[in-house]
Parts: sequence; C-alpha cells; structure tokens
Amino acid sequence: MIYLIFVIFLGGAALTWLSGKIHPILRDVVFLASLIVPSVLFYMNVEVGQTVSFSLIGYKLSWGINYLGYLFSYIVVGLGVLAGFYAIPAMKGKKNLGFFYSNFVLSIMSMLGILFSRDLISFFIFWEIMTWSSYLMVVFQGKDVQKVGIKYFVFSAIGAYAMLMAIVIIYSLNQSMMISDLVSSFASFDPTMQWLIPILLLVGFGVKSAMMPLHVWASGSYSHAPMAYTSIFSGALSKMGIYGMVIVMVSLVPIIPEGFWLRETIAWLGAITAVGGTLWAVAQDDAKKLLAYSSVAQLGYIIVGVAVGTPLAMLAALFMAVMHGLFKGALFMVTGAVERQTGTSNFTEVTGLIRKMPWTFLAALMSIIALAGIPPLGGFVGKWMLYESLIGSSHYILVIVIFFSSTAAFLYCYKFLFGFFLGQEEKEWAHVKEAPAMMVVPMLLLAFGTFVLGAFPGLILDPINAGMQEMGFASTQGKYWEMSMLFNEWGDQIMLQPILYAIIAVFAFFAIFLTIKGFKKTRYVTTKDISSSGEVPLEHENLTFSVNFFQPFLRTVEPLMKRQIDKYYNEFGRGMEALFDFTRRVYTGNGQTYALYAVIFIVILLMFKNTLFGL
Amino acid sequence: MELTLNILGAIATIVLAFIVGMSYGGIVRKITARIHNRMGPPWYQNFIDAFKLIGKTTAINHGIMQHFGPAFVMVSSIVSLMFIPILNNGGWFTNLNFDGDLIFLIYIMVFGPLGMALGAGQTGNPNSAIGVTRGLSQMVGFEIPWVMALVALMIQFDTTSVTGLMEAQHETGRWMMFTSPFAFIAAVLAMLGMFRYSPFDIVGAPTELASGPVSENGGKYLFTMMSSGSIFAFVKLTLYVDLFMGGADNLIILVLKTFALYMVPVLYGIVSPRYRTEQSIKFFWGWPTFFGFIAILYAVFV
Amino acid sequence: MINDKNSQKIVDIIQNWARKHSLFVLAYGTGCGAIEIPPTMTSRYDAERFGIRGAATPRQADVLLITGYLTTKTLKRVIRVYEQMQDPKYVIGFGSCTINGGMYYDSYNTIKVLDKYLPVDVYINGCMPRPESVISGFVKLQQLIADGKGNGAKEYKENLESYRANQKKIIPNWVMPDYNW
Amino acid sequence: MVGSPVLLIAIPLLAAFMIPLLGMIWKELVRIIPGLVLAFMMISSASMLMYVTNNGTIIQTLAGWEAPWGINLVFSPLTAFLATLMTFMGFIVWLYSYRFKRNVDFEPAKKYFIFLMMLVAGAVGIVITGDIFNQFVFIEITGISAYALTAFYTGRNSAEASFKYLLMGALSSSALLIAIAIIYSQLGTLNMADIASKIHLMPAGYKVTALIFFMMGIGIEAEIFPLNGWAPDAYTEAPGPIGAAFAGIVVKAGVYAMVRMVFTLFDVSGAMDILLTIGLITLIVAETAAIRQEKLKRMLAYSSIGQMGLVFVAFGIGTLEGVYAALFLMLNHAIIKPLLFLSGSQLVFNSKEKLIKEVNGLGKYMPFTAVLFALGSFAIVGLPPFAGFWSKLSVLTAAANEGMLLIIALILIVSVIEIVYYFRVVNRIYFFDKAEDLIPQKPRVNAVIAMSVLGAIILIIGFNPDVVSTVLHNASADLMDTPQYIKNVLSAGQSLTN
Repeated sequence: MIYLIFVIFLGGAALTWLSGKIHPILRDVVFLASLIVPSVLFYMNVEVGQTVSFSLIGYKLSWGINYLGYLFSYIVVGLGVLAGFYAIPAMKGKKNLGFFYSNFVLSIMSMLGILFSRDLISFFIFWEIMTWSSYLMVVFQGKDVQKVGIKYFVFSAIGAYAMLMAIVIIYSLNQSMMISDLVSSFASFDPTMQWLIPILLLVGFGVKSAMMPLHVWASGSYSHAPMAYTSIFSGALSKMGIYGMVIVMVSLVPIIPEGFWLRETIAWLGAITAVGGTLWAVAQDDAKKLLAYSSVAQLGYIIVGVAVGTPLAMLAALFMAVMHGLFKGALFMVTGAVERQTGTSNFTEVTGLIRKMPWTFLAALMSIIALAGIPPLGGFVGKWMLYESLIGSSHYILVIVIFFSSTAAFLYCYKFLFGFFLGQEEKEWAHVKEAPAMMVVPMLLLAFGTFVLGAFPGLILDPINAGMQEMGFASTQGKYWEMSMLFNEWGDQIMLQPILYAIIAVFAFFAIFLTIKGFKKTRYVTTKDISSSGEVPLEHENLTFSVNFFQPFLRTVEPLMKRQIDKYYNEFGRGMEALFDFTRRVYTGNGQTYALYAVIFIVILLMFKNTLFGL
Repeated sequence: MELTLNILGAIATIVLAFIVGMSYGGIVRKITARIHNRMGPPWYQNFIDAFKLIGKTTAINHGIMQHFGPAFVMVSSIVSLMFIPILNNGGWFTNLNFDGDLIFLIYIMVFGPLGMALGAGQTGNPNSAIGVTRGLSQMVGFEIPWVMALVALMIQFDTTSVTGLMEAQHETGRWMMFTSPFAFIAAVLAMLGMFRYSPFDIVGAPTELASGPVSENGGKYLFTMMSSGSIFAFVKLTLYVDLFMGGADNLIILVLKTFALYMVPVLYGIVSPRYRTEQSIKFFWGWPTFFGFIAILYAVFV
Repeated sequence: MINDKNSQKIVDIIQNWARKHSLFVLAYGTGCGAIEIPPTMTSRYDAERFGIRGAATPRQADVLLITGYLTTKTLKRVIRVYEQMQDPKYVIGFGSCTINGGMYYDSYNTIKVLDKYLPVDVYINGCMPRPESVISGFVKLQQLIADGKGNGAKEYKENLESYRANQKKIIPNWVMPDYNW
Repeated sequence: MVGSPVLLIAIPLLAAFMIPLLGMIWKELVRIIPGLVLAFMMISSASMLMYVTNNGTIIQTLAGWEAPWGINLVFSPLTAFLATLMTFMGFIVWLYSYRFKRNVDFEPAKKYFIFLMMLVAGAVGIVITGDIFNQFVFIEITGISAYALTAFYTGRNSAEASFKYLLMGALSSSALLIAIAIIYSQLGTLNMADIASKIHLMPAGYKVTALIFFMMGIGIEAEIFPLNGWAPDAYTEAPGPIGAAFAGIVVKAGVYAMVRMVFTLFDVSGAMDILLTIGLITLIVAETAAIRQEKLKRMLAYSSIGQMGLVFVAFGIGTLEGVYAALFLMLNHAIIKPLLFLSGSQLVFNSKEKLIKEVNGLGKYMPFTAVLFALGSFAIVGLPPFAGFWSKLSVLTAAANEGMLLIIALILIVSVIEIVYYFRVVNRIYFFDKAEDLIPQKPRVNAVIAMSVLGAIILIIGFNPDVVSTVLHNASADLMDTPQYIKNVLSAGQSLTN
C-alpha cells in the first residue's frame, strides 16, 4: 500500500505532464487526482507504525509513518491539496504548466516520503528530490535565475551535503542506516562524532528552515516561485527542516555531554533570525518579499521553541509549525490572488482593494490576526505557549527578544493589509474583480482553520502530544493543555472558550448597534471625499500613503539592519570566482608548458620517491 | 441565574469604567486649564461632549471597515477590562479574572490599535495612515520596557496571572513598587507612552496630522473611540494598581490610587512639547529598557 | 417611541443643551481675523469654559468660524469644508467683511455678503472684533441652539439651488461632489 | 558464449583495414560495417561477461605460447566489465555519428570510422591484454587513432589540439618504454601475472622508478593532473561523439592500466596515497577550472577530468569498497558524460564558437535534447534518484569507513562547485532567450535513439542500482585479489602445457 501511494504519485507526475499535451482540462483533472487519490489512500489505509522495508545495494531501507510524521503529514497533505485546487485557476494561461504541475506533485511526494522514511538513505533521497523540484519551481518564472536560483540551490546543496556527510559518518560508525539505530547507539559514539553529527545535520535542516545565517536564499526564492507553489514552499516545505530539527534536537542533542550549549546556540540563532526577518519584512515594499521575510521570522520562533526543548516549548513549536502552515499558506494565496487580479504585488502600486475583493480581504484579515498572534485566533495559542515556556525555562533575555520581534511584526502585518486592501481607491484599479471561487475558498478554509484552532487547540495538540510521547516526552495532556484550555509550568491557565465568547458577544453588540444601524443610515462616499483642508482631490490625484511607510521606525532600527549577511556571501562568491579564474590559467593552452608540467611531475616524483613511497 | 449575575456584574464593571474614565478625562482637562491659568471646562465636560457626539448624525461612511474599526476597539478595551481584577476581593467585579493572564492581556490590548488602524485605513485619509504607522512604531517602543517589567514580576513571583501576582503581594504584604522597584520604574516610564500624552502624543497630533487616525470619524465613531479610550485608560490604571500598588479593597481606594497614578503621565505631559517618532522610540529603548533590564537582573538574583 | 412627539421634544431639549455646551469649532483662518482666535482660546479669555474647543477636521466640528474676508479663491474651500461637516452644524461670520465686505467693499476678488453663499447663524461685527465680542457671539449661538433656532443647515438644504446658483456665479469651474444629505 | 576475447581485438582491426576496400564496393558499407562489428563486439563481450561471472576467468594464449612467455588475453570479471562498457559505448558513438553531419562526405567518413574502430580495438586491447608490452602497443594504437580523430576537422585549432595531444602522447610512450625496459631488465618477463608474482624480488629503487615512469606514461592517458593539459583542447576540438568516446572509452582504458599497475603489478606501499593525492588535486583543479569556462565542450572536458580525479580518489582509498565505488563511478561517468557530450554537441551544433551562452533558450526549440542534457547534469552532480548519486554515495561511504573526513568534505565542496556550473548551463538552456541568428539543429533519429538509450540507463540505474551492483562487486573483488589473478594466468599456462 505504501508503495502504491508513491507509485501513484510518480505516475501522476508523469501522467500530468503527458496529459497536458492532450488537453489542459484533462491535465488539471489528472493533476488533482494524483494529489487527492494518494492522500485519501494514505489516510484510509496507512496507520501509524506499519512499515515496509526492502534492500538496495546493501542498504536496508524501510518506509513507515510514525506519529510525528503523521502530524506533519497534516500540513503537507492538507496544504498541498488546497494549494493544488488553488493552483489551477491561479496558474491559468501560464506557459509549460505540465512542468509546473508535475513538479508540484513531485514536491508533495518527496515531502511525504521524508515523513515516511525511517532510514537515512531514503530520507536523503526524498530530501534531494524535494530540493530540486522546489528549485525548478523557483526558476519556473525565469526571473534572474542565475542569481536567485543558483543561490537557492547552492545553499540547499551545502545543507544536503552536510547532511550526506553526517549520514556516511553514521553509516561508518554503526553499519546501519536506520534512524532508530542511530538514536539507540548515539550514546556510544565518541565525543567528536557526538558533536560533529548533530551539527552537520542541523546545518542541513537549518538551510531548509531558513535559520540564520543560512537564510539568505529565502527571500528571493519565496518571492520568485509562483505564489500557488510558494504557499507550500513556505507553509509545508520549510517545515521539513523543522521536522528534522525536532528529531535531532530531541533524540540526539540531549545525549551529548554539554549539549546544553548547542541548544542555547541554536535557540539564539533562531531568535536572531526572528528579529532580523521581522525588521527586513517591515522594510519591504513587495508583498512577496514581505511574506518571505516574515516566514523567516516565524520559522525563527519555531526554531527557538524546538531548541529550548522543554515539553511546553516543543508543544509551542509544533503548534506554531501547524499554524504557520495555515496562515502563511493563506497569505501567500492572497498575494497570488491579488497579483493575478491586478498584475502586481507591490504595495506602492496597488491599493484600496477591500471593496473589490472582500472575501480575499477576509481571508487576509484572519490570517494576519493569526500571524500577529492576537487572540482569539490560533496564532495566539502558539505565542502564548512559547512565551510561557521561555519564561518557565528561565530564558529571560530570549523572551524579550522574541517579544520585540513579534511586536514589530504588527508593523508589517498592518502594512500588508493596508497596502493591498485599505487606503485610497485609485481609478487605476477600478476594474479589479474578486478572484475566482476556486482560489478564494482554499484561503478561507485555511483562515477558518486558524479560527478553529484558536478556540480548540486540543484538536491539533492531541496529535502533537502523541508525536512527543513517541519521542519520549511524558504526556502533556491535562498538564499543559485541555481541549480549549492552556496551562503553564506554574499552573496559570488560559480558558479560550470564555475569551472567544466574550469577544464574540462584545463584537456582535457593537457590530449591531454601530455597524448595522449606522451603516443603514449612512451613504458611501469615495475615499476622495476626505477632509483635505477644503481641497477637492481630483480623480487622478494620488493621495495614497504607501511609500516609506514605516520610515521613522526604520530610521530608528537602522543600526540593527546595517549588517547584511547576504553581502558577505556575495563577496565570498566573487572572491571564489576570482580564485577559480586563477586556477583556470594553469591550463595555458601551450603544448610546451604541458610538456614542462609532465617533466616537473616526474622529476618531483623521482626526487621525493623515498619519502613518497616510504622506502 | 449564574450567567445573568455574571453579565450584570460585567455591565456594572463597564459602566463603572466608563464613568470613571470619562470623569478622569474631564478632570484632566480641568487640571490642564488650571495649570494654564485658565478656568477650564466643568469636570463633566466629557460627558456632554459624548452625549453631543451621540446626537450628531453620521451621514457618510468610507466602507464597512470604518464601521468595524471602532467595534474592534471597543472589543479590545472591554474584553481586557473583563480580565482585570477591579478589587482585591473580586466580589461583583470578578468577571473573567481567572481565565487569562498577563501575556494574554498584553496581546488583547494591541487588538484595539489594530482595529483602529483598520478603520482608519479604510477612510483613505493619508493623515490617518500616518498616525497609525506612528502609533504602531511607538507601540514597538514602549512595549519593550513594559514587557521587561512584567517578565521581572513573573519570574520574581513564579506566576503569570494578575490574580496570582496580587495574592503574592498580599502574602508579602508589601506593594511591588517597593519589592521590585526597578520594574515599577520601567513600567511607569512605559506608561508615559501608553497614555499618549505629550511628549508622546505623536499619533493624534491635532494640528500636525489633523487628529490622526480619527480624522475622518465624527459623531458615533468619535464617541466610540472616546469612550473606549476612557475605558482603556481605566483598564491600564487598574492593572498598574493591581500589579504595583497592591490592588484596592474598595472603589474609593481604587479611585484614589488610580488617580494618583494617572497624574504621572498627565502632569509630565502638560509641561512637555512633542517628540518626533524616532525620538520617542529611542527614548523608550533608552533608560526604560535599561531599568527593565536591571529589573530582570534584580528579579533573578534577589 | 422616538417617533412619539413629546418624547422627541424632550430628547431635543436635552440634546440642544448638550450641543450648546460642547461646541467644536473649526476656525477657518481666511483673513486677518484669525489673529483673534488664539487669545480667545488661551488663558486670557479661555473660551473652553463654555465647552468651546477646537476641532481638527470638519468631520468632528460643529461650528465653522469664518474669520474675516473670503476671497473668491477660498470660497470654494470654505463651501467644501462646510459640506463635509456633519449635522447639526453652524456658521459664524466673523468681522465686518463677512457682513458687507467691510474695508474690501470694492475689492474685485472678495465676496461681500457671506450669507449669499453659506447660511450664517451668527454674525460678529467689528473690524477686528475683540475676543470679548467673539465670545459673546458664541454665547448668542448657544442661546439660538438652546431655543432650537440654530438651523442654518436646514435652510441651506431647503434652498440649496439658490445657494448653488450664487456660489457658481463666483466659482467658474465647478467641480464638487454633490451634496445630498 | 559468443566469440572469444581475441576476436574483440582482431575483428575491429580487420574491419578497420577492410573498410576502404568495402567502401569501393558500396559507399554506405563504410557506415554500416562498423555498426555491425561494434554490435557483434558488444554482444560477444556481454555474453562472455555473463560466462565469466558464472564460471571464472577466461585466459586465452595467442599463438600457443603459454603464460609467462607468450602474449595472453585475460578476460576476468573486471576486464570483462570494462570491455563490455567500452564496446557498448563504441556502439552508441557509432549510432550517434552514423551520418554525423550531413556535410561529411565519403572520404572523411571513411577515416572517421576507421579510426573509431581502431580506437575501440585499442582500448579493449589495453583492458584485456595480460602483457605489458602488448599493452604498450595497444596504448599506441589508441593514441594514434585518438590524435587523428582530434584533428578530424581539418582546421587550425584541431591541428593544434591534436599536436598537443601528440606531444604528450610521445612523452607518455617514451616513459612507458623506459618503465618496461627497467622491468624487463630486472625480471626478464613482460607478462603481468609473472611480474606480479616476481615483483618482490626486484630492488626497491628500480621498482619505484619503474612505477613512477608507468604513472607518468599512463597518467597522461588517464588525464591526471598535471599531465592532462592536452585533454581540454582535444575534447573541445574533436567532434562531439569523439569527445564522448574519449570520456567513455579512452580514459577508462587509461585508468584501468594505471590501476592494474598499482594494484596488481607493484607491491609498493605508498602508491595508494599517491593515487589519492593526485586524484584529489586533479579533482579540485579541474572542477575549479571548469567553472570559469566559456565553451561548453571545454567545460564538459574539465568536468570529465575532475570525475577521473574522483575515480582515482576512490581507488586510492584502497579498500574493496573503494574499488567498488571507483568502478561504479567509472560506469556512471561512462554513461553520463557521453550523454552530456552528445546532447551538448547537439545544442551547440550550429554555433560558431561553441560558447556556453549560445545554448540560451534552446529548451523550447530542441526540447528532447535539452531534457536529456538536464538529466545528464542532474545525474552527474549526483542528485538522487539518478545514477550519479549512488556512485557518489558509495565513494563517500568508502571514505567514511576509512575515517577520511577531510576528503569527504573536499569531495562534497567540489560537488557544490560542480552544481554551480552545470546548473548555470541548464538555466541558460531553459530560462534565457535564444539569440536570433542561431538556428537550432533538430537531432537525427539515430542520435535521438543513442541519447535516449543512455538516458534510460541513467534512470534505470538511478531507480534500481542493484542491476549493476553484482557485476561491480565481482569486478572489484577480482581487482583486489592479486594471487587469484596470478594463479589464473599461470595455471592456465600449465594447463596448456600438459
């Protein structure tokens, strides 16, 4: 059955490509089928713990899902299917779609495969498939591929090869590729290896989860891939890094003597990532870049939670991972919808779409509230648990840093909403219509998901708890959470339902007595009809305030943003190229030189033969 | 029955907060006038204004969000009011005090500004947007020392709930402004920004931004903003009193304590000019943050 | 219940009282008269005693205070501001220029009689009127409101056409959102 | 089992000399005969490989002179594997270059196929002979035909490249002769097995000197740094399929010879480390040089050199796994690099300068070739699930088992560089705009078949590497097991005597 799932995925990818040659509708159908059928099969027939194993050139590979993987599979499959539906109208009219769709299926397959693989080889194989399929998506639109695409792939390759190095070391140490064997025998490794292996693995996972200082690929890649894919790219694919990081942090690092410092370092890297990502997101004028940097920041929180690693922190991190999948997926979809309808995703160009695209705005609003972590939506639960865990585990400075970044996050949240939907309604965008339902419904579903999880986090905390118990945590149910209650180390509680009801009640009251009654009486005037000191702004006069939106704030935090790792990497790259150019000159293209080389070669060998050949 | 009693208690709390907040506003106007060597309006002037604003017709709107914005703001202030212990022995006013904690309060408090920002954004008035950006930037400024102070309290008394902190105060018998003075200093400095009196009134700078976010809101909207502002002021003051001044046993003491605390930003504001945005942010990241840091160290090591 | 006549009257009385005691003034400093506003507001004459305070935008204002002569150029803006104000709203003409042109009676580009263009509730004569007289003008307006006579806005609505006609005479290129509430 | 080892050498040589005569009968025969010959060689060597795998090495003595004295051909699992690989590649090259370029008329085509025959024959000979002087002769045959093919386009550049190749070749042959002379003077025998059995009698100084001269002589053929100066020019200037043939056939033969020397003939302690070091240097220098190239084929040439370096690294590890990994690498490289050369030469078919930037945007116009080139790039940088990954993985595991972490790190860093330059080209193919004046060349049917066969093999090995693993295991075991080799050869001699 497990094989069948992957076979269907692969075949679906191929068929999607081929059927595009026949008829686009057929292609769309095949595409959706090859996403949905395996997913259904997966949830129907695969239960946790069932594994299949086979042997390939001497390595024993085994596939099977465990509770943690099951949790992440919710993100991958759910988001994947929704994004698949979204993709069909979003990508309509683009060129070589067969390529796009089959890559799409391949990415989903590889992510599911990562969750399935119980051994390092297949883990790595699926990891690499994921990498190059996402790379092909990044370069899909062909915008400066040589810079952004190559940067993404080089960073992914560095990460992957670090992982590969770790894998072969592990194999040489205990002649087995199974992850379980690694975990069981890790304690017996010598200290150098105990340090080297987790660090190498963390480099590998850190790249995908955009951890400082390996995050520089993120902004470009996220914004260059088609939005229909970026919603998975940021929502699900980056979570694979988190998945691996969880395994390393929980299973390996505690075994290391002095492993504490590794945890702290990673936690601080995560915090720095969060702050840097947030500040850069505030500085962006392009929605895609803004969301990209904000993804980096959000992943920073998750990394902090994983690295701190107390049960509450782990709960928080995994919950935030799910939430991030939901709202960031929705937000990228919103951006895609706006870009599709208006042709640009730049705040300085497009404004005042709220009355044109109300449903999109609703999705954006809910997702943004969730992102900002404002109750009663789900983002708050994750934030709350993260803060409580940090305070409870006495990371006092860390909690301040995190709080700073999540407060500064309000800035870009508002910028996103204002830039697209609020503000002056320009004549230029009068023609804009609401996006097709097939695009809007997935967004709204995701946004609604954040709402539900805000009221009943237990729904998702339950599988998280299962996954954590599997990794050796004690059960946290009742200790830290109930269906709709949260507790911290000191037993202070949050009851989410009363909060929700209170908010709904007050809101309903004022909505009725202020909005409905008021709205009836009032009549709509255009956004040109504002108190501009008696002047009557004409249609073509642009009163929108969207350039240098947060200039004072940015001026304040300028010293923090002066250092930019990206620059250093580029410098390094240029230096390397210069060096390579030098080595290229070794081959002068002159026969005599080559002959001379040969002579020198043999002379050297003859001179040093005693030392070289140990005579 | 239970539920109805709770609802009645909640309504009573809201009314109390409204009245106290509004009259504080009037009294502040009076005091300001006195300091300007004027006679000033009567202390109930704010009520008159509020009533008049209700009476004013609201003929136009700039879209649905302009209507929802004030609703969001009211939600924020009232819900946060629900979670603040008004009196030590809750009595009538224990609404939802035990269902939330400080971190929840911090977050529900920023719900309002966001709603106001949305309402302001819908009107399309550039001044509103500018005011909103200023407000958010300033919020990033003063939240840092404020949270540092709160974290200091939390780690000092091993609880994150307001009620827990109040009980801790009762056990020690000393107000926290004495048991953890640096936290108090940081919190009060942050409060200057929270109340947005001069020199931190950069959001609604009347002549510079034409009263900023509310510049398109007359009539009901303005009334809603005004009253929610008053309730919100009451909420913050009560929270400070609960945290640092050992709460209040009855309303009189509550009023006295809150009023005394309220005078800090007011009196400081009357005699000050206005900061620019980056100046105010830098201010909050200067000494207040330093004191917050000291407070955390103090809480850890003492 | 609101439609009930007597209760409506009571409500009106209370509301008029409230309006009377809180006047948000949008002081449109057209001419030299603007110089008299600061002393009126500040400590010497302290108009805030009567609940009179400045408003930042027309949306929040009750009273439009036209201080001094109106050039044909500024008239358009003034009309715009007046129409942006929400009911109930009042206009105070300030200084002789708003009554009969005052010292600009023969100027080619000031409007002479403000009442032809906007419904003035109270005139304050004098050139300049001193703060005392300004305050007395306000008190007069308060009395009008209390008696329910301060209804310039209503008559502006009623015979909008004539006002428009006059305004359009002065303002050749008329681009203005129509005023229908 | 079809045919016998000697036929693998005799038939192509015969055919090579027959081709002109047959050409007089019917011009087309010039193109057809080589195909038939190569097909036969491929089939027979494959079947013999099967036979060898099941029931042991075939030893064939020529002219009835037994092992130590006469020339004998050793068809062991290793040599069988390599011979099959080479003949297969030869066939693919023929298939591709059947009617390679319409403008090639009868005369050059005749030369072309003659030399191709000789090239394959020589390479196979190098592999399966059991006698060093005989091997030297085969190296010369291969070399001469290679010089000629390099100069196939009678132009200034090709002549120059060919001359460089010739120069180095002369050096190599002289070095080889010196080495052979030393050995013969010391041991009085030229048979490899005999030498291997007697090598301990030889004074260390002589032994090492001989080894060094061998290394130089064969190293030139095997493209090790710094003896590989000829390679980039030759690869660039020779026709595309010939580049493929170099990468797939000649170099492999050179590597085999080198490895045979080091593993079987000489029992010198430090030789492995020398291989390892030289391999590493070659790898790093070549890959770093490749990243700055402007001509497509030149880039491929450097990359091929780098791969050879990697192969030597793998051999230099010196364990069974290392050898296995090295053979696996040789196999993959022999499949993938020809694919790259063939599709690459299709991409730059009509361009004057053969520059990389002239492939811009060809993905739309020649999709099939472009896809195959992309596949080859993905495979050669070792992305799963393509063939290259498994060989890279086995190299790394082999190194890791010896605890050579630094070497692993270096290999991986170099692979990152490799990724950069290959993906730059792939991006250019797909996401850039085509130059207007360039007319894309539709590949012919035979070329398409040739390339798609290679692509299919890449995918097959990628998804199920077990299809080749047994063969490779046998081959590596055979290479490591020197006493068995000696016993086979010499005992075969005895068995003939009595």
